[in-house]
Amino acid sequence: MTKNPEDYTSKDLATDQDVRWCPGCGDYSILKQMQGTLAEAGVAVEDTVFVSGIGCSSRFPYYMNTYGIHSIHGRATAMASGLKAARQDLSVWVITGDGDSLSIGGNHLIHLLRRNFDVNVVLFNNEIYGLTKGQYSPTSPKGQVTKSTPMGSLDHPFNPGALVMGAGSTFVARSMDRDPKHMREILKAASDHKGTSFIEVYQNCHVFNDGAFGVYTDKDSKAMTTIFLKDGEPLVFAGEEKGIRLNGMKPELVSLSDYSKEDLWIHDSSDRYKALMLTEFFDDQSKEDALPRPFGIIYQEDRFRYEEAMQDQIDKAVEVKGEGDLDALIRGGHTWSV
Amino acid sequence: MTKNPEDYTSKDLATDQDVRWCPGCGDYSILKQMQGTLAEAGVAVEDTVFVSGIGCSSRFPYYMNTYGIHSIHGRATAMASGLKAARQDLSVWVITGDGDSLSIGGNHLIHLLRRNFDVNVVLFNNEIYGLTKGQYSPTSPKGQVTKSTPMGSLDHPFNPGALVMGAGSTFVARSMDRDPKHMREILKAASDHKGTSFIEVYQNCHVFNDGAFGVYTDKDSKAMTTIFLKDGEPLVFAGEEKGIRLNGMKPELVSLSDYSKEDLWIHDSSDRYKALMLTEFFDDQSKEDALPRPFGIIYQEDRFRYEEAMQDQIDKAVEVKGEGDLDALIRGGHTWSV
Amino acid sequence: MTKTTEKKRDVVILFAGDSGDGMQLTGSLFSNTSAEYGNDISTFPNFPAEIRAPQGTVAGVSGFKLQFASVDIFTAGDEVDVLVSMNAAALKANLSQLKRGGTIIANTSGFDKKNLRLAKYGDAESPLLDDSLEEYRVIEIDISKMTKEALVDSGLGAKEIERCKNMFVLGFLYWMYNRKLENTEVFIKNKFAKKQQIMDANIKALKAGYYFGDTNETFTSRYEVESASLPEGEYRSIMGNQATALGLIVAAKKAGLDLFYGSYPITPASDILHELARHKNYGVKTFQAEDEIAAVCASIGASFGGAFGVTASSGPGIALKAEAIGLAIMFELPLLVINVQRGGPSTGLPTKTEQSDLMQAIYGRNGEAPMVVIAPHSPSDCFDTIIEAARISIEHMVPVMFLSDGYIANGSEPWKFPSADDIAAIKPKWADSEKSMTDRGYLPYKRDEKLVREWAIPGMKELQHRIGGLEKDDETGNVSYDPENHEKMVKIRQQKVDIVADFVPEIEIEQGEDSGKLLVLGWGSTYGAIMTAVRELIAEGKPVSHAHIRYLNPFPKNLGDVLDRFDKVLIPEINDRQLVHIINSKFLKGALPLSKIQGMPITSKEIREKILETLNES
Amino acid sequence: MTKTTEKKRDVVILFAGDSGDGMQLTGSLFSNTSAEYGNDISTFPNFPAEIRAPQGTVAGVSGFKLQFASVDIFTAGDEVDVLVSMNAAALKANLSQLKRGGTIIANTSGFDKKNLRLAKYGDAESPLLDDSLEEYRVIEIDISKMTKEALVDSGLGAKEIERCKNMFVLGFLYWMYNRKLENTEVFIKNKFAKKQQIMDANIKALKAGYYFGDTNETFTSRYEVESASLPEGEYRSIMGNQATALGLIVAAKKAGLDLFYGSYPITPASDILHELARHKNYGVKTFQAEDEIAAVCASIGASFGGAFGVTASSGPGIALKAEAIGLAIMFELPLLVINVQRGGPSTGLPTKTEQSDLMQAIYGRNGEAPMVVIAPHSPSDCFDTIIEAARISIEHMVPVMFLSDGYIANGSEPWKFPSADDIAAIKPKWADSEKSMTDRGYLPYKRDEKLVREWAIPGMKELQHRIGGLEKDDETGNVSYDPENHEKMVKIRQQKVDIVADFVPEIEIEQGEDSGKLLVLGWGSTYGAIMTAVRELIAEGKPVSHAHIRYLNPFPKNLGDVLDRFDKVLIPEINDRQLVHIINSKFLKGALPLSKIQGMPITSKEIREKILETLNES
Ligand SMILES: Cc1ncc(C[n+]2csc(CCOP(=O)(O)OP(=O)(O)O)c2C)c(N)n1
Ligand SMILES: Cc1ncc(C[n+]2csc(CCOP(=O)(O)OP(=O)(O)O)c2C)c(N)n1
Ligand code: SF4
Ligand code: SF4
Ligand SMILES: [Mg+2]
Ligand SMILES: [Mg+2]
Repeated sequence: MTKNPEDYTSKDLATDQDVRWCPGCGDYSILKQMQGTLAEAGVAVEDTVFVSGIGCSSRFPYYMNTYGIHSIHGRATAMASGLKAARQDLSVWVITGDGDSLSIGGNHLIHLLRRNFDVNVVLFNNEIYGLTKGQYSPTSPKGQVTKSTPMGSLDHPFNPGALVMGAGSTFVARSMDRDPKHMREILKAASDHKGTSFIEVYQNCHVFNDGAFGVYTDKDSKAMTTIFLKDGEPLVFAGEEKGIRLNGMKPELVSLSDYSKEDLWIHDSSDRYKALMLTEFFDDQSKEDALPRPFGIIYQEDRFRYEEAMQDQIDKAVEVKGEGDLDALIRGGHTWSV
Repeated sequence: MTKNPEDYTSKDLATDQDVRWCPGCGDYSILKQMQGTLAEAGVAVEDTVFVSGIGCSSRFPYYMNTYGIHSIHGRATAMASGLKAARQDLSVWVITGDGDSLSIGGNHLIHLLRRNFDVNVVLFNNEIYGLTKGQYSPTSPKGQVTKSTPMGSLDHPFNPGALVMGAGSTFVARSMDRDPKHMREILKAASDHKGTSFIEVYQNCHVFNDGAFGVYTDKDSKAMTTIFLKDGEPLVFAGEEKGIRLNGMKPELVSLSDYSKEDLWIHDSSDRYKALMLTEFFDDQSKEDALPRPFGIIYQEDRFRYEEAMQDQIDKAVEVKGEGDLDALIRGGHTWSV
Repeated sequence: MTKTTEKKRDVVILFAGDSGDGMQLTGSLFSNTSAEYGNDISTFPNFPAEIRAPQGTVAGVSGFKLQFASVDIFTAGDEVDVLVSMNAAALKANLSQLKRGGTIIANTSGFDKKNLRLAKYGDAESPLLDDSLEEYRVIEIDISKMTKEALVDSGLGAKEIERCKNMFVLGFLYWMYNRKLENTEVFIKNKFAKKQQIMDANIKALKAGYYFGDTNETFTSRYEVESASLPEGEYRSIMGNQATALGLIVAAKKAGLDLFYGSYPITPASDILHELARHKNYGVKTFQAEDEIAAVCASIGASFGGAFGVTASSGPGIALKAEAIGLAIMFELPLLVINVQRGGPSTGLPTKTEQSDLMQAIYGRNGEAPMVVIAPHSPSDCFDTIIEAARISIEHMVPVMFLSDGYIANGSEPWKFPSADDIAAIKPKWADSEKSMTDRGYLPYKRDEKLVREWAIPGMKELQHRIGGLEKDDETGNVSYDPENHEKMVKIRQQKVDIVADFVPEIEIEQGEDSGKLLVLGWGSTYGAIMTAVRELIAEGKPVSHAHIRYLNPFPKNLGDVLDRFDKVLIPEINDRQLVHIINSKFLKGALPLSKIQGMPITSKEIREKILETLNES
Repeated sequence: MTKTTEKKRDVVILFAGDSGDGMQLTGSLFSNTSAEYGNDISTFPNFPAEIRAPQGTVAGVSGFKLQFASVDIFTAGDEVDVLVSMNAAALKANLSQLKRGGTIIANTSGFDKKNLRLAKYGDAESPLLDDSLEEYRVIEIDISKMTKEALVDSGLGAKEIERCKNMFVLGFLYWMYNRKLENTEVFIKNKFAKKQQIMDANIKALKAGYYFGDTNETFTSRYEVESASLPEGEYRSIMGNQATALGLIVAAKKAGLDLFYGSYPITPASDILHELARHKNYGVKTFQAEDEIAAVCASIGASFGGAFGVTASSGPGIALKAEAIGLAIMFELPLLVINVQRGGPSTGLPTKTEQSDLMQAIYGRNGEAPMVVIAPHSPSDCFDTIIEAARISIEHMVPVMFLSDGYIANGSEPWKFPSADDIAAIKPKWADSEKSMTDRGYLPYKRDEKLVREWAIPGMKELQHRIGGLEKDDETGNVSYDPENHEKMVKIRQQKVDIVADFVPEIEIEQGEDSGKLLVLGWGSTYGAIMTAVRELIAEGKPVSHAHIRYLNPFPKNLGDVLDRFDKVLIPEINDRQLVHIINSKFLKGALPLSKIQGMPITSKEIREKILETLNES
């Protein structure tokens, strides 16, 4: 019996497959929030497609009772582009890891973003290659000791927010596995955004990189290291004790005992310059005076979608030349008889 | 007879191969400036390697009397990474096109930049695929009519400066084929920079995209559309009649009859926020109030080079464990006798 | 002085000049007129590798070869009867192709000092002046000057006038071969509809060339090639890539599917993209991807969504697609991969033709990843063959590789085109929300007797399922690490390909007896040359036959039988014995190779000689 | 009650449990002790596909099989003598491998309701309680409980104590096979040097297991496997990937080159990267690239710079490297490409073994792009073979593909390692600024009689040159579109590969007569199983011989002759007849296949049966 999307519960989004992540893996939480979000989204399960690459995170589609593609390493974004171009009517989600999307799949990601297909990309960033058992990834901090870097990694890591801003992303957000409520909000906003939504989720790999985001997720440190962005609201954190203000072109960490909220930077996700600056809040939190890490919607812009522009051209061609006639096509312009 | 690098003239940098670009192609000018720059750089021709991908621009190495690799489409940056890792002592240049480096080769480019190998990347941007006879490229403006897009291209183009800033580039500059003097300055600065230098050169494809950069290179319009950056100097253009000032977080186009130079934005290529903003000067020049396009060194930063860090680890390993002994290696930790 | 007219059965003309000289256009126009005249024609353009190599050099020479005849022909000809040389380099590059006693039409202003030097002729030694061309008939015309004179009042600048000189040559050749100018005049008028001056100038130059032949005393002989006895019907001229593009559109419509074409430009495949992009009013979606991997993946994504996903490239790009093609084989979805082969390996000879990607097509993937491989044998045959490829891919839910090559892609020939109604419908095996449901839920990998699974696409209620590149459990499609299941699935994927042989025609002998001493077995673009050589030899009473393989994987069911009926099998290929290896492996046959790996088609003469040699040996 | 000790020639133990149960470590420790004891050993780990599949399920079972013997052996054995089952799923997954009458050691607490359900046994029907295990000897021990009891005073938490249960089992097996604990104690002491409590607990659990066997009345029989008569010498235990890594370091040093290893992680090749990264003090440069294409390109770049460029991957990654390998073939530079094969196609069965990338290795590139292909046949043989591969690549200036597989890569065996001095130097053919100069300047593609060009690298004065993927003029290396030159170069690249056959050993018969009824021809990891089967049958007087191909392209020069000396040739492969196809194509031989495509090694039993069947047919 087909259920009405309005009547979905989380369960309707789940499959009968055993979920095979390690106990303690952050992926579970994301799965749960996704199922919850989609249960409320009002889109039929048969009109939804999850596309992933290869990695622990990329197992995700098997657990969603929608259509799904578990593709090859790094290519989910490319595959989703074709799918969306062919089928504007579908709700398309891309699930990917930091290796899948930023290492082997980096190129397809940035091209998807500039083309602005209306798909939602959820990047599970655990700063490690989980599935291949623990090599460093393009987001691993320099010096990280992993199987492939016993003396510490040598790569300056990507700042994913900065990279996708540079690539022309129209929706940039960050969330974390340990904050289900926030994650749900963000997933919802991404699903509502028309154009490519890019969501980076800090996800704990319990086995190979446990605690990589501890400073942001642990109760003790979270207040001081994270700032949750809300449009129209000032950048305050640390239990309203601290804030960020703009001193000319420089963000400045201030105490709310010295400044009032009105003096602070007011978040405006439509302001490109500010968004660029926010993605630069990327300090190592052990640094004195580190700026807190922003979570929430950093940037959002409305720009034409590739698939719509593509359909427009087709419609226009039909309008101008008329619906194509096969015999005319085969004959071409010039014929002769024998 | 081997010549002393100090005694080089441009001719010493040229090969006996016929140069095979179309008459009128902007590539000739870049070649000439490169030969001139290297003649003065004091580096021996045998210690210099040019690496390219595939494209008209990628024919470049054949015309440089250095070592050279004409590789495969999009992979010059990857090839140069290995070469530089293996041979720190060499001066390595990458020559690439907008298709070669931003379409098929996009991923290797951004990874090269974050790793900051000490190589110089010169991107010949002609906003078209030249060698394959005229399809649009990732830098072609939306709506461009080309062989593959008879109704106009649908892709929102990359802003190369923004993309490479987002990827963690440590040297970002822009120049043009029609300004030999400026190009020479920039090539020289790139060659001096330690780390990956990224230089975008606006290059005219005479055959398939003639005049794409006309507004920037033509005498008539150039003054109003271009701004030449110099560290420590204010952003003035239009024959010192106009300038850019910072109004809070927003760049503002002002007339020097209203403002003095002291009020203007002073260029500081070490300021990351300003550089991010400068790369956003990417307006279509037909727009009213378009910001002029910046040329020169937009951003420069000193960051560790991958190949040096790699060598440091080797040196450290030798220091700690001693130079490797083959017999010890083969025996391993645990043996027994029969 | 009366001019004589001599009848000829067939003539091969090679228009050669600098890339800027417009030889491609000149050649096409001559072909069109000849076709219209009822000749059978076959053309072969030969571009320089550079966009515009330095003017006047051998590297910069662009050529267009065409054969037209009063009998049916299959190639653009081996030896050239008339070589048009717009400059010294054009002569130098092509003289070796000219028949003994053939005609050279030389543009004398292209043989000045500068041009001679650029063509690397010895110091100021012009071949027009020494006796090196003794064996040929040389017609010297200062084409540049004549054109200039003709257009002195045209109002055009020197450069524009210079550009009309190809029309002068064309006019002259029309005179030589007794052709009317009409057809070309119409073309010029359409092309320059908005540029009256240029239109007029081109027509004037064309006529000037014609009249020059007509009036000039030196030229005493004209030729006539009568119309061929082609089957009656309506014809058009078609190039291989064009036929491929049209076939794709037709196949998609015949299947009721949207065509999605994901591709990354590469010579010589790009023209398919260009052609398709012009037909958006047929609902065609073309996607120029960021690279070949993205192109094939986007096409797979589109197929998953229920479109007909097609991707194309040439050798290097096909290499990049290999991993994703493997995935499509696991998915068991329709996917058409077009390889317009060019000279390899690596970047190789991008503007030259070769058949050297056959092994790659059949074996070039990791694991046991069999796919259907099919090759057209002439420009117009691309149309039928691509529709066949589409039919197999869609009806059997398998990826198919279509192996064209540069020769076919850029060559053209008259085509007695079909009407759309004559083309059979293609029937996707759609799943159905109700009928496809089983007690065990929906089973995406359940198969029919052809081993074909159903195509369930997003939007179909209740049929949600997930597919991936990991090994799948039979029927459910769930990930399975079960050893026996793996073996079963590997074999099923192989059988799915093998079974296609039950649904395609058996191979037939094209010419010659059904059994005998020697079978010449070809595939792809060698068709014309083999046809020509074998036809001649049969006429001479030699015991030789010809068969041509369109279905390279799986082979036609009767191929082994056919081979067994001949003492010897000779396989001409533009590669290093690739089909020979496969035939020998499958049939333990000891087939003989005729390999030519020069970036050029094998000529019928070469095939003829090899056949004779082989017959003599036995 | 006295305990009896029974002598055994060989024993196969399979340690199986949940991925968290530490079975891999347990197995390795038992192997090391047995090796030290003088047994020949062979091991084969079998990981679950997931990092940590749900506990208690069949998908989560991790196994480690080892054979140890008093004779020399070549595989980890077919049928298992002792199956250690830490839980119900472990039993379920592996019971089919257990010999009739074999022993099951079952951890009873792993057979509780929850575990039975997770293992998908019928409702609460425990195999330990019904009579389904009648045919076997079942030893039930509540290992968890015993361990807990032994460690009650250890000061450790419940979880940590639970983790020691593998040591209890190990101790028990040491008792069963009459082994000393010493070796393992030393290991534990080193491993937990800084965690005294854990060290003590592990040793205690180990001893508890031993004493449990020693004192418990139920266990009356012990077994003894005497030391094998291996050749005298010093031995170590080595895994295939490890041997590969060490061989690379040695080869580079022997050639006087820096080793540059560019790679992207992929199962089962990653461990080579991990191993190499540990040896930076040997000057090894490891580069984890952004993808496989970057990895191979970086390695080519390094080779151009004068380093020894090596890259590795498994099937899907090798597919991605194909285009760049073609370039390296054009460059004629040293490049070693390692493929540690796994189950395919596509992502396939990443943690399982297969030999299905042979065709890809030989044919998987566009154009005529021949390369040398070479395969090791056992873990320790990786060392010799990779050095051979390096030698060919460096001395012949050709890319070489090294085809290992998951079975070899993760398997281990005792290795009578050589001394570094015994390994011959590798001699790069360096160019020289003065000697290499000619009248026509420097000619980078000038060749010697082996067709090898010199290696001129940046920094060498006067030898600047530029190379690319476009076809090259013979000698100068400049871009050339000349048709005949292309054919010449295609043939030279083929001959360069063919000529390697002159510099490698001819193939020898491993066992059996030099001619006769049946030759079993193998390649790669089937070696051990074939050796075992053929040895047995020869002992039984059957007319069968064994030869093993290390050099797959080019084949050893005498291979055709060897094949001709046998009536029949049987080729066992873990793929669908790939070598069979090549052999049949080259030698028109009609070789017989024995294919097993289950992601698992072929067993000697399967080979034995096929041999008997084949002999009976004749
Ligand atoms: C072409 C190819 N290269 C490499 C691999 C091996 N591989 C699988 S997943 C993976 C990286 C996983 O890391 P990430 O994307 O961060 O996902 P995670 O497992 O951390 O969720 C790699 C290297 C592969 N499957 N295919
Ligand atoms: C793998 C592969 N794909 C495609 C091509 C075809 N190709 C060659 S150059 C090129 C693009 C050229 O554009 P660009 O990089 O901008 O260089 P330009 O010619 O404009 O200088 C393409 C698509 C190729 N050679 N190899
Ligand atoms: S390895 Fe890490 S990312 Fe993968 S399932 Fe386990 S905890 Fe999660
Ligand atoms: S096609 Fe364009 S880019 Fe290429 S050589 Fe000609 S003018 Fe230059
Ligand atoms: Mg990850
Ligand atoms: Mg370009």
